[in-house]
Amino acid sequence: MIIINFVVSVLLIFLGLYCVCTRKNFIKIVMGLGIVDYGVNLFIVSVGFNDGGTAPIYALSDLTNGAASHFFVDPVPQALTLTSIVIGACVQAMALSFVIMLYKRYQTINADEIRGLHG
Amino acid sequence: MSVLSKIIADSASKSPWIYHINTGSCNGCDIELVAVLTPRYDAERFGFKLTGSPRHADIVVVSGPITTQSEERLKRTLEQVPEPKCVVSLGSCPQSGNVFKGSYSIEGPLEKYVHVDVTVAGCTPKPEAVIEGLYKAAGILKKKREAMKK
Amino acid sequence: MMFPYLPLAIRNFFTRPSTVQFPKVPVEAKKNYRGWLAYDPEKCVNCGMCIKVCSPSAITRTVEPVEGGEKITYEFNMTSCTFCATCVDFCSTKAIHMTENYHMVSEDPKDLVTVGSRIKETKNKNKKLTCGDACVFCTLCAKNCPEEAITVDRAEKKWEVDHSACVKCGICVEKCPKKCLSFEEPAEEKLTCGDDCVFCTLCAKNCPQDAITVDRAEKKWEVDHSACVKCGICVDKCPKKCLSFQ
Amino acid sequence: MIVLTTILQILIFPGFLFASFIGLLLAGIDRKVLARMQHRIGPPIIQPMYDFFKLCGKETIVPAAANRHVYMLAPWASLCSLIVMCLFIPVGGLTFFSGNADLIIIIYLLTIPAVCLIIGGSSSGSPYAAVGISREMVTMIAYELPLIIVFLAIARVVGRGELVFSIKTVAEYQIANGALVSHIALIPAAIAFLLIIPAEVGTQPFDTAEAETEICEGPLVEYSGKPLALFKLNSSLKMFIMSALFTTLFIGVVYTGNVIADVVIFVAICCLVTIICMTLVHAVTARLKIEHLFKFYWTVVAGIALVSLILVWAGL
Amino acid sequence: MMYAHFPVIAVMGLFLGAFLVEIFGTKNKYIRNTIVMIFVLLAAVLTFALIKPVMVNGEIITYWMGSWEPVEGWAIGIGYEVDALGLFFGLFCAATFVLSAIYSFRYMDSDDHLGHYYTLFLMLCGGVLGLVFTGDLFNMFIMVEIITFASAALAAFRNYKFGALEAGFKYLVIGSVGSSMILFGVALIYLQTHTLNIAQIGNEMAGNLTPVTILALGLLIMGFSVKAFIFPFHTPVVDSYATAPAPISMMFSGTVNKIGVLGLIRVLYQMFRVMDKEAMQMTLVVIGMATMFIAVTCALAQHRLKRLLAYHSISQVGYVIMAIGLATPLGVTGGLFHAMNHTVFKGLLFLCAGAVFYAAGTTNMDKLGGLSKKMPLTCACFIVGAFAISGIPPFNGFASKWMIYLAAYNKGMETGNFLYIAATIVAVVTSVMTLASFIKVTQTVFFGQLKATNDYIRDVPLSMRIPMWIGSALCIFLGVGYNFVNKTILNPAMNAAFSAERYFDVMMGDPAAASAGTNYTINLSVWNPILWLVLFAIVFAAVAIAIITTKKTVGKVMLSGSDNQDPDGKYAVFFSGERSQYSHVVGSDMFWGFRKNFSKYFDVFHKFHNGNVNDYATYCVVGGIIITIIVFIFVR
Repeated sequence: MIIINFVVSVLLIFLGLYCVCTRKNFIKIVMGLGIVDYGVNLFIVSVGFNDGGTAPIYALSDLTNGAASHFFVDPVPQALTLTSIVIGACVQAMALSFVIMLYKRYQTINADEIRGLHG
Repeated sequence: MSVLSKIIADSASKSPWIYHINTGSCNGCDIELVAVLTPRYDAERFGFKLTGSPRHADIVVVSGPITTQSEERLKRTLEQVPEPKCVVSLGSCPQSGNVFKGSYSIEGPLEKYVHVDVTVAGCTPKPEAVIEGLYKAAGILKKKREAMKK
Repeated sequence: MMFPYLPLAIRNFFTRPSTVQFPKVPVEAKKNYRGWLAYDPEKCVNCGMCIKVCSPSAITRTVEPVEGGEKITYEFNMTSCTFCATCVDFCSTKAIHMTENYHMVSEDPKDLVTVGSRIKETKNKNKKLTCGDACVFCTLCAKNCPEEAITVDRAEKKWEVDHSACVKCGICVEKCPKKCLSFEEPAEEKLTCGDDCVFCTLCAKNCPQDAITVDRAEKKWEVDHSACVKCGICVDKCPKKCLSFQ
Repeated sequence: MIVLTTILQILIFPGFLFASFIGLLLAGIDRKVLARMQHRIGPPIIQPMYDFFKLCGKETIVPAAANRHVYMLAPWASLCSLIVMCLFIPVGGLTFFSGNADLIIIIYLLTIPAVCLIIGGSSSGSPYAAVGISREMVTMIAYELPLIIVFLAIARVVGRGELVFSIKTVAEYQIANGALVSHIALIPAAIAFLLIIPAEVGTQPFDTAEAETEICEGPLVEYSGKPLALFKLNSSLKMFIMSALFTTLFIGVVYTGNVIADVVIFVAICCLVTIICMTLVHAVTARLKIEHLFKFYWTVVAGIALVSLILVWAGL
Repeated sequence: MMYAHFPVIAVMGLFLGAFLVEIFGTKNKYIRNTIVMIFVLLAAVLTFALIKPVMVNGEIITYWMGSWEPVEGWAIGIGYEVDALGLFFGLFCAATFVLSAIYSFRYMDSDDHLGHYYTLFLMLCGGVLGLVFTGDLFNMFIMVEIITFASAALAAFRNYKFGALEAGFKYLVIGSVGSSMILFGVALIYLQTHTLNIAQIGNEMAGNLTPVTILALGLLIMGFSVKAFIFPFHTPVVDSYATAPAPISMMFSGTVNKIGVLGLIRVLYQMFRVMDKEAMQMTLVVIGMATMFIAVTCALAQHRLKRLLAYHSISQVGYVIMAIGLATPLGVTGGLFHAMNHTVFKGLLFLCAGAVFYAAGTTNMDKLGGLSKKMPLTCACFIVGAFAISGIPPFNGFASKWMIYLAAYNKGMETGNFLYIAATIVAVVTSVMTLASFIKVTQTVFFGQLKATNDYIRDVPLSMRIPMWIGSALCIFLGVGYNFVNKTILNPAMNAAFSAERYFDVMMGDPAAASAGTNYTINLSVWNPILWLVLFAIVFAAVAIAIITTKKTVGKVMLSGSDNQDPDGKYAVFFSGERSQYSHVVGSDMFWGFRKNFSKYFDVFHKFHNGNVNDYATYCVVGGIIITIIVFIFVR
């Protein structure tokens, strides 16, 4: 488990959150969300890493004659990352469609202007 | 249930609630009416109570010459008082318009709008006279209620 | 003190209440309380001064001719009176005064009215029957007099009449063949003005009936006797005291 | 047989007739004592009964703008909940109901009459009633906070285990070791409760909701005849219930031999309580504005209650 | 073991339905409605069929996707585990789906693109049921994502409405921030335990809480709090409730925020089993109190009906969180029961709000008035709902609130900690303020004087009224028969929450363990509502007799017949003599006394909810950080 992966992913997450919290432009906010998502994905992938392990593709025969020869990387987090990437993509697609509709409606995508609902 | 209806009939005159309408009076009679509730004269001995809404009233006390402005309101409020009610005119203004008689803004005696049950004359009648008038009105209330029941 | 009336309230609770039990304990109004108006028709000279001064015009006078004269009734409508007692001050003959009765309460406003009326004979009230010198003592008048007030003595040629009994019906006057009977007015008192009158027109101003007219320029003073009701206000008002009834 | 006795007990003894008679009596005494404090004779003791029967005889007008069913039902619902309340408060040590009622239920049952008055007033459609309602609601919020604190303080001293809030345990506790008022810690709670009673019943200083002068009787403006009679009966019933609640919670019930003596003593204590906390305060103070009332309850009365809660909590 | 397949069929059925509706349903209305109805009913029937095995017999049903059984006690595949707790939430969620579906058939028929509407609707239902039944952590995350998508899109479904798009966007942003935090937490847990099965995680981490897992705990709590819309994260949700169509806001307040609550319970009680620590309980109680009080005071200042209802659902969730934070048997039972009641009466209130919108075209309270004469049935249902939510005795709100007060106070008595006493006090005061705000609504919307322009209003069609009637019937039934409800559903759910070990053993393939572990029972004999109803009935009967027997005295009821309908006559409202022109006391100027004293407080919260997305995101992040810090300091 390489520490660098963790540091980078936590950094990405905080960068993404900072971007969501401070940027006024809606598109930048959506990008911020994306960054948070990528940070988490990086983290998940790096969780399952065993150094020296090969890709978990094997024929049934490899398994039967003793597992010593193959040392796999943990496949489960990779599956998780797949779905998480898909979800991240969907979130961004939907958010951007919202932004388009909002722009059509308000002719601006600045967070300060679009404040109809308050109080 | 005749006992209950007898009690109800008796109590009709025992707790007459008053609602006061000031149709342009100089407030002389108004303070006289309130003076009746003060310790010295204490009309509450007979159950009189000043209420805030015509719906609760039994006796409607009208004071003041009915000015044009207040005529419409007087008619409306008098209509909104529930049935066994009686009207008392306080002081000489409602009956005749007193010194204001013949003025362009006076709409004439109270008799024009409603049958006045008890008249209490006097330009500010003495509190005792007011009590006597109200007491007589309470008596009439009872008679009116019997008349209504038939 | 948070509750200023707390001690007072508690003290009141234990002391006798100060209510006057009105219906049981009769309450008399104070000495000169201006209550119900009392009117004495006899004293009233029907000068109408009170009507003139009454601001709410609560007083009404009705005059109907009645066989002996006019019936003057004064109505004082208490439900319209403002109890200022100006009429009491202005009444020269003090016929109106305020009683202390404050119980002006009734179901029918009509009985809150003080009514007083007086019948005022016409002027012939104090005229006398007199016989002229053409009398032939035919005793026709004596026989027709309903009250037998006339006695005739054909022998001593004497004719006299009992004035108190005479009701001035006027039957004898018609019956007398010689038409020598007539009613003479006693010399009526009339308002006359003395000579030291300075024509200050005070009497004219104060006369309720405006019977006196004074012309300062031509220094003329005359009175309309029919209008004059002999109330005597002008006599009091005249500074020179030159007016009098003769 | 049990059903008969229950109906009897509901309708006669601790239930409707007894409670309303005592309630009207209390209201009469309250008005008489108030008059005497103002140095006047005041109405006869049974004046509220005259008022009630007179109102029964008057014509009931339902305004056009009103929602008829709710308008006519509100007084009855409030009366029912008050009667149910009477059954739970042990009058003279005799608890009609074996089931031990709960202080929280008492709070909520106290809200039902207020809510019925509000819904009734609101359904009459008059603007005065609407203003009256908002004031009634603010008064309710105002006195709810100190009320719950007082109940919590009592429960801390008395309650244990599951039945932490029940009146039965309060009554037994007081029989065992003296009236709750004797606890130093609970005296502020008693004072706070005394201050709450006038607001709950709606007497003078705190009757901004039914101010005759400003908003002509608030929610009751459109009522006349029988419904109005019921609402007046409800307010006098509430007066009885609140003082009965105070006596059961704080003064505890003194047990003499027979039942009648107990009941008479109980009612006497209730009269004393009403006179102290309602009539005296009524005679001496003027009506509060709604925002002062709210501030008064949430600062002064809640403060007193909190003091007693903290004292109790500190294990006094 | 016929029952094993039911949960999966229910969930997958709903997703299948979603796609079928998309394919067939766009053109013809009737096909679409029937498809939706079939699948929703299927899910509901299957869920209710599970009551017997799970609740009554006490079994815990396990189902392994693709029959990947656990190998030597190590879960490999994705497992569905339906225990009493999960099923309890599933029950009332399924019921809400059915009611909402029936309601939206008629309510939405004036909108277009209904094919999409029902797809999203079924996706939302599938997500909710999926989360309720799943035993796998990542599967739970996926379901949470589906719910966020579906609700964001449905919130903005009527994009022509003012603020719909804006609300949808904000909801999506905050929702995805929350879900990313959940995902991050899941990854951390996986790092530590190398498994995703909740039961196994719970077993692994029972004792040893390393810093990594504590961080995971913090993140998961924050994530699920965002989903449960608790105090710092509630802002975008209030907007999206207001703009969403009524059946969807019913779904929101009924099921979506309950999912957050279920997630929290699973995390705290079954995975980390951290609820026995005093600090954790206090944090939850404090959060609950804050949510309750702030949400209800904001609700008092609202002008729109739906925003007011939204604030109330947040404050009621605050009650549930506080109750769960108490971690005593009575407390958790109260919390769960209040969650169910909340779904019932909040759903009813939202349906009534929808009916008002459908009939009058607006939910702005200042424009409405006197609708009770035109819409009597909706008004009656609304009053039942209003009484239920403010906890008036015969209704269900009271039963659960009463349990919560008792539990809070008992805990305060035992532990001697003043916080729980304060919690009880805040709870009671909040309940009175809820009553205050609903009185405000009934007066402004239903009772006052009818505006001349509102004369055209008629009551809503029958198919919208049925769900309302069912809702109010449920309100009354739950309130009165709560002892029965407690025995059948609540008790097993509460025991399931407490017995995490049993959850683990059954998951690992030994069904016999289902009945192990201690079963708490709570006795609620102190107040049995049937006794009360008997009393009320007798008193009402006596009173009715009194009315009939008294001869018609003079005071007969003078009906305001239409003939003498002169506006100013005897039956006009007393307006101190004036002509009775329109003078409706509107909601915004009620409670003047209360608002004047709280004016400074209200300014703060007016600024807090200022509509800026970034601020909402910052509240989210700051809230998360605070929770994680608390968890770090105290829970160790």
